[in-house]
Amino acid sequence: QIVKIDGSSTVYPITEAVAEEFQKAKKNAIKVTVGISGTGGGFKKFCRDETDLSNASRPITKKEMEDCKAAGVEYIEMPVAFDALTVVINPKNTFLKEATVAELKALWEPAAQGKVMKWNQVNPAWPDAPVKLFGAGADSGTFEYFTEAIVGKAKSSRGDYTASEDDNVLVQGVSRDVNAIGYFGYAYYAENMNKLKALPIVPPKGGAAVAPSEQAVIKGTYQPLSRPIFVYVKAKSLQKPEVKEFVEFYMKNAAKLTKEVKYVPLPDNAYTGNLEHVKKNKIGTVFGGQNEVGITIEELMKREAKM
Amino acid sequence: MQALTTEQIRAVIARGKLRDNIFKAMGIFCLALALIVIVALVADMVMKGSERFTLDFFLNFASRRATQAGILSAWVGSLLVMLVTALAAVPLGVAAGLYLEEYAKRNWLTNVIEINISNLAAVPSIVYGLLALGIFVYQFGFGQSIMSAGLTLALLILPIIIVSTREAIRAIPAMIREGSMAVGATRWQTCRYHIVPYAMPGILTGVIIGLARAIGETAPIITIGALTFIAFLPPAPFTTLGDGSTAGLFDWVFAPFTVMPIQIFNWTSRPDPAFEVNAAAAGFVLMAMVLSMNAVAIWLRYKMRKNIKW
Amino acid sequence: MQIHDHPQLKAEARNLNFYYGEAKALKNINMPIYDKKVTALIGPSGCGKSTYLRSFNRMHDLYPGNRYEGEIRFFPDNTNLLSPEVDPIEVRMRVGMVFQKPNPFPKSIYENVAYGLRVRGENNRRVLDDKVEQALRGAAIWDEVKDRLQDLASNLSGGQQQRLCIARALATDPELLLFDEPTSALDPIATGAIEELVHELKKRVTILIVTHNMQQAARVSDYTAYMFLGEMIEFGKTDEIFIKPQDKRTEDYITGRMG
Amino acid sequence: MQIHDHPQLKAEARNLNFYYGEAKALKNINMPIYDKKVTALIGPSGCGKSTYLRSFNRMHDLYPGNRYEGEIRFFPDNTNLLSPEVDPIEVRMRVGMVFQKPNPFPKSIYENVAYGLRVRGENNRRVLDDKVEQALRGAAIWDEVKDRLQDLASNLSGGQQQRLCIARALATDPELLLFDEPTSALDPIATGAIEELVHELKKRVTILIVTHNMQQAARVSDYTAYMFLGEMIEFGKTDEIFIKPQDKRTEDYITGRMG
Amino acid sequence: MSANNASDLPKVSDRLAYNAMRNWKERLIEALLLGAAAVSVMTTLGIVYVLVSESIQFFSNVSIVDFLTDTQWTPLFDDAHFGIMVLISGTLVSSLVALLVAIPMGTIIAIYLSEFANAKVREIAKPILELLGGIPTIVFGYFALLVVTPILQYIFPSLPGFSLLSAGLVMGIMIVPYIASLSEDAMRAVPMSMREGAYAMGSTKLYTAIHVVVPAAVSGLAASYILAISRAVGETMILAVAAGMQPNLTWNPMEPAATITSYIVQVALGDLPHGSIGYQTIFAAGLTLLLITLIFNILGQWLRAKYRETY
Ligand SMILES: Nc1ncnc2c1ncn2[C@@H]1O[C@H](COP(=O)(O)OP(=O)(O)OP(=O)(O)O)[C@@H](O)[C@H]1O
Ligand SMILES: Nc1ncnc2c1ncn2[C@@H]1O[C@H](COP(=O)(O)OP(=O)(O)OP(=O)(O)O)[C@@H](O)[C@H]1O
Ligand SMILES: [Mg+2]
Ligand SMILES: [Mg+2]
Ligand SMILES: O=P([O-])([O-])[O-]
Repeated sequence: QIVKIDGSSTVYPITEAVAEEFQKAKKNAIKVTVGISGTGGGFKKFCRDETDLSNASRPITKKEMEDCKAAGVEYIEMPVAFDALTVVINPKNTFLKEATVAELKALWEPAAQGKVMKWNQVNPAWPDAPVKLFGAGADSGTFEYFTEAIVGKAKSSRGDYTASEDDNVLVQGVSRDVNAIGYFGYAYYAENMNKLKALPIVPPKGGAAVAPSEQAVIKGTYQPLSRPIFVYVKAKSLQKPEVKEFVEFYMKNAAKLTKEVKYVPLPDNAYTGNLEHVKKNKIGTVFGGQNEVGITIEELMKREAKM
Repeated sequence: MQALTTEQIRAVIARGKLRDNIFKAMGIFCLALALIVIVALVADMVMKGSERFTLDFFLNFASRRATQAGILSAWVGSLLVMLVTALAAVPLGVAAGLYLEEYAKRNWLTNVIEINISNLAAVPSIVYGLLALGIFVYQFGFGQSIMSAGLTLALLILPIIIVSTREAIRAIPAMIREGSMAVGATRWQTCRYHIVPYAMPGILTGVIIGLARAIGETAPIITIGALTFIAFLPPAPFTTLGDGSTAGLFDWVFAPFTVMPIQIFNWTSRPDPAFEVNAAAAGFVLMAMVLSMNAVAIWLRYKMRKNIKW
Repeated sequence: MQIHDHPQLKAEARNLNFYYGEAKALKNINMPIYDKKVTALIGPSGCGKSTYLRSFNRMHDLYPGNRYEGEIRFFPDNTNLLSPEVDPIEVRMRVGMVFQKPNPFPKSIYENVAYGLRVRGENNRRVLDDKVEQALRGAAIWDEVKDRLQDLASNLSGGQQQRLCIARALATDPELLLFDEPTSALDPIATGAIEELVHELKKRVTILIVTHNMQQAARVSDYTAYMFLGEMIEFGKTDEIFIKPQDKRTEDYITGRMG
Repeated sequence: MQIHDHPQLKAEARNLNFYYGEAKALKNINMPIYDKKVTALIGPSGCGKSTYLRSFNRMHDLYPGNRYEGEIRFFPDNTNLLSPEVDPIEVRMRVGMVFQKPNPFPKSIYENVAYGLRVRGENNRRVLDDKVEQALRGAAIWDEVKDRLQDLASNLSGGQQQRLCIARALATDPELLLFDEPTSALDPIATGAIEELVHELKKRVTILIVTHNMQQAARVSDYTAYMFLGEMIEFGKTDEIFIKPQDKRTEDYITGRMG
Repeated sequence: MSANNASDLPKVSDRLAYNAMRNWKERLIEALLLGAAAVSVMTTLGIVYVLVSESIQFFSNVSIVDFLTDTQWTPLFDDAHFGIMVLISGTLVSSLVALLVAIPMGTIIAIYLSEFANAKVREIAKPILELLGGIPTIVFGYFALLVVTPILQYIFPSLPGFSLLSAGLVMGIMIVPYIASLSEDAMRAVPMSMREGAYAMGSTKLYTAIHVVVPAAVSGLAASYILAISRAVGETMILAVAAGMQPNLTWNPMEPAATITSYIVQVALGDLPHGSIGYQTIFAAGLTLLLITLIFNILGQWLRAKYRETY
């Protein structure tokens, strides 16, 4: 009786916490394993019918849907938390108080490559100092989401920045350079507040700049950089009592554990909704193989309900 | 021809000795630099990780709470994977070395094999992972198991073992071989009674360097599917399992697992800086594992060398 | 070249040529080896003595590129040792060899002597014990080592090591024993012991011995062959060769005018 | 031990003892080396000939644990070569050596001979060219190599290599030249060439030569010393030593009753 | 002496004929050993197969000319470019920096240990040095990022936080034991007689080492250099952590850049759907690396054969 889980490194801390508590609660009668092979690697295994659950920091893609279909793998999509992509700057940075999406776009769009090298090229109010950019590796969900939300097109970014899979490397980079700016998951900012400053973002719809926080995400005001993260559960596996039990345990404890590992939990009805889907065996995805940006919890809930 | 005067000779010697001394200083400097790096790395890990050096750290499984997280499944996994790696790589590497030195004729084929072996040493380890995923995990059906990981690392270090075996065999004087053949031994008997035992110290060095490399590898193991969270150990032979059945002698070989470098890798990339302490402590444990393997081998080598003289 | 009349043959080289790759090291050698006699091979350095000796146990087969031509007839089988149908391992089981530099294996004294028997599949402890003792007695070293059979052979002195190597060769009851300058690395006392041993051994075994030392050849051998630049210049009874060599080159060599 | 009256001294061993760690290899040796003469060292294997020879250029300093006692006086300076105040490098610059096995450097023929001069700081191409030619002529190998000076020295035959090593030693004009069995690995023809060379050389240099070949000692040397088990048994004019040795052990050795 | 005639044709006595059983066993063993040697060949074939089969699909989408001549490497971006030169430059520069550290340092240490140091220092220093090869490379990566880079920035204030220089230097240190250890073995295998010849001419230690020992050991040195080059070119984690992962066509070590290996590990462990063209790039990149190292190795083998000394 092993529950096998693999996939995203972003979702890993949540699933790990759940697995740890679940094993404790079951007195080790049921074993759970969690691997990290990235969302893509996770889906590859999932669609080969090798795992029961797959962690994903983005919705399943068309290609992956086809793979799953080919192998006869059906799944239920479950959002489990929100991640707030955080734009961070060095705490000693005095000139950056907030930024608009347009400003960030000017900084990160492909056209900026090799051209926008000084802060004052983006905003004349900013100083004549070099820009040092740090960001997620081009193979990550974070990169895809950030580019789509800021530049307007997924994977559309300048290339001359320091990229890393390991967000702690980015933390190091930004914390050591006054002129640095970077982005990564909220948890890394939350744990390193003494070394970093989060840059408040002016929402695309206008209004005051909002800094990332649990409240802001839940209220849906931290836009457009909050994104849902998921686990996908194999429908067939749910017939195994241990998997079913685990998923139930996951949804019951997700809110508490998500907070503990510094992600933003969904409202309670989201988790009960997920369990509802299990009961009704609502298979498939609500994203249709496309990633979407700026989706709020409410919208997501609505969509889930429609399924 | 007029010889140099004593004064001239002395001047030449003085110059030469000055250069000797300058070089000696350089040598000591370089050696010290390398040693300082090791000492600095070790000291850093010890200082950062000191608060985790408790029994619990070795006996606990992974956890989301840094202070409760331990390395039990990781060190057990590393040891078992190393066991499989050694059992696969050593006989294969030694056999290949034996073949190339004692049996193969010198021709283009041996040249190709030779180039091939040194070329393998340059293949990035993750490519081995990609190969193993296709072959061991899927083709042979070993799954994401200790077996797959052990065999993958065995392939990775095979070139090192083959090269060191060959060097060690070359150091055995021809007269030993002749002495054996002269009483009517076959080639294989000569290898079994003489070549392999006498090459053993050198082979051991290769094994140690190879295992040290293997035990620190992350990328290929992740590719073939090592886990990060696994709160149970592979079944020990003949113990009773959860479902009441009894584990077979080799069940552990096909069990899921994790290893030390994956645990370290995971901890270094966690947002919570408290995990850095765990990573440092685990890094030190890993080095201690490497060092104790080295120590065992240096000791074995020393014991064996004492008895092998010619 | 001159042949006298003699006892029974143990072996005979017939038109023997040998090549190290392209280089011809033995040139059309014809020579008898008489049963239960000591035959000495003398000649200047590089003349091919070792090369010739090592043909008798097919030692050259170990290295690529070596080539034999002609025959070495072996008796009583009357078989050509160099024939491709002959198994070199069988040859070596019947023809023992002792090298210039003592080359004991880095194992115990006992295992060194027992090795030849183990190779033949003998593992019975009683049989091994017996044969090891016999061989060590035969090599006149039993008394010196009987209390330390489990010691490493490499801890023996040079002369003892050489006698141990002889015991190793004797343990398998060879019919022909080849010695390649067995005393050149030894001091006078060890040399004396080994020369005496050769005298003893010829009661049982045929011996072919290479030496660069004329005095030694004169002391230990019944027959002597003089080689020069890969050729067999002269062969005969030792007394005759040393007293009235037929060939000018042999005479020059023996009287020290050359080499 | 017996000393006759003789020409000028080049060097003299006085109460010389030598230890390899604990093992005493030379026992209280006293012996003169006469200027511009050839002195041969003979004796059975392991008696200490090489050990003695290598004391003259402090070769033993290269290995840890070796220890000298006593003196080797060197003339005309009248300094003790073994004194700790004497720089072994300076000694080696004045005392050349040729080894038993030819050991050319893995360089061209030219660079092998020029090596000693470069060590002495000479880099002028003209001077080097001159001295290299002189030395190669002196070693009777110039004609054989003059068209291939840039070839690797290791491509020469054994005898040529040995003459090259002699040229290498000659190029730096040593005052004393040490030969350690220079012909033992050589064939008769090469041996002859080197013996002739020694004859030539003694017009300019003092020579000390170790040989295991009595005939050779008789042919090339003016003086002969017989060593046995680390002791100097007898020293004298070569004719006298070979015709009427004073010591029983010398006689035994020379007449082949031993070793 | 009887000449060969028809009556005594080669006739093999039973006691000298081949022992069929033993002969068969020997051949079986030889075949088994050959099989072991073939494993490494099969591994290579397997690797080539894996790389080539995916690369074929890759090259059916991307022209090989673009692959070799484009100056940008952004295969995962919306505006995809596949100029492998970008990664090759990073790989070569970082390897060069590493080798500029490792080869002189390793060689100096080897000469020092083999020709100058006493036996005790050598026996203790060597195993400790070899420990360097056993430190997980991720540890070296953070060492480069957190310790070496700040030190370098102190010396070169313009140095960015991630650079090929810093990663290369640390990689060089990591490779030192490969060169030091193997070269030292090679130098110690130079016969003492060669050294004696040099010392007898009055040369000093350094002169002997450089003019006699090193030339005599050159084939062993070359072997160690080849292994070191292989290791440098194939190293992954140090570069992934400390070199900045910036696809940047530069020959300046003071800049951040990505290398073939760091790109491969990043993508292989990342988020990409398998089978996508982005995912296939790692096979094309891997194949390129394999070909580069093959060229190095053939070159090295040829050099070794050319300069192999016989003494
Ligand atoms: N492996 C080899 N390859 C090529 N030539 C060789 C080889 N071994 C020996 N020779 C050559 O063959 C000839 C005969 O050598 P061999 O060793 O038989 O001489 P030898 O009479 O035993 O001399 P020594 O008294 O010095 O031992 C020599 O010219 C030698 O250089
Ligand atoms: N490095 C060493 N360590 C210890 N003992 C040694 C060493 N070299 C030589 N000996 C011993 O010193 C003694 C004299 O050796 P040496 O080499 O001087 O003899 P030799 O007269 O030159 O003999 P040969 O004619 O065989 O060359 C021998 O007993 C030898 O075993
Ligand atoms: Mg010989
Ligand atoms: Mg000697
Ligand atoms: O591991 P990720 O898929 O979340 O980048």
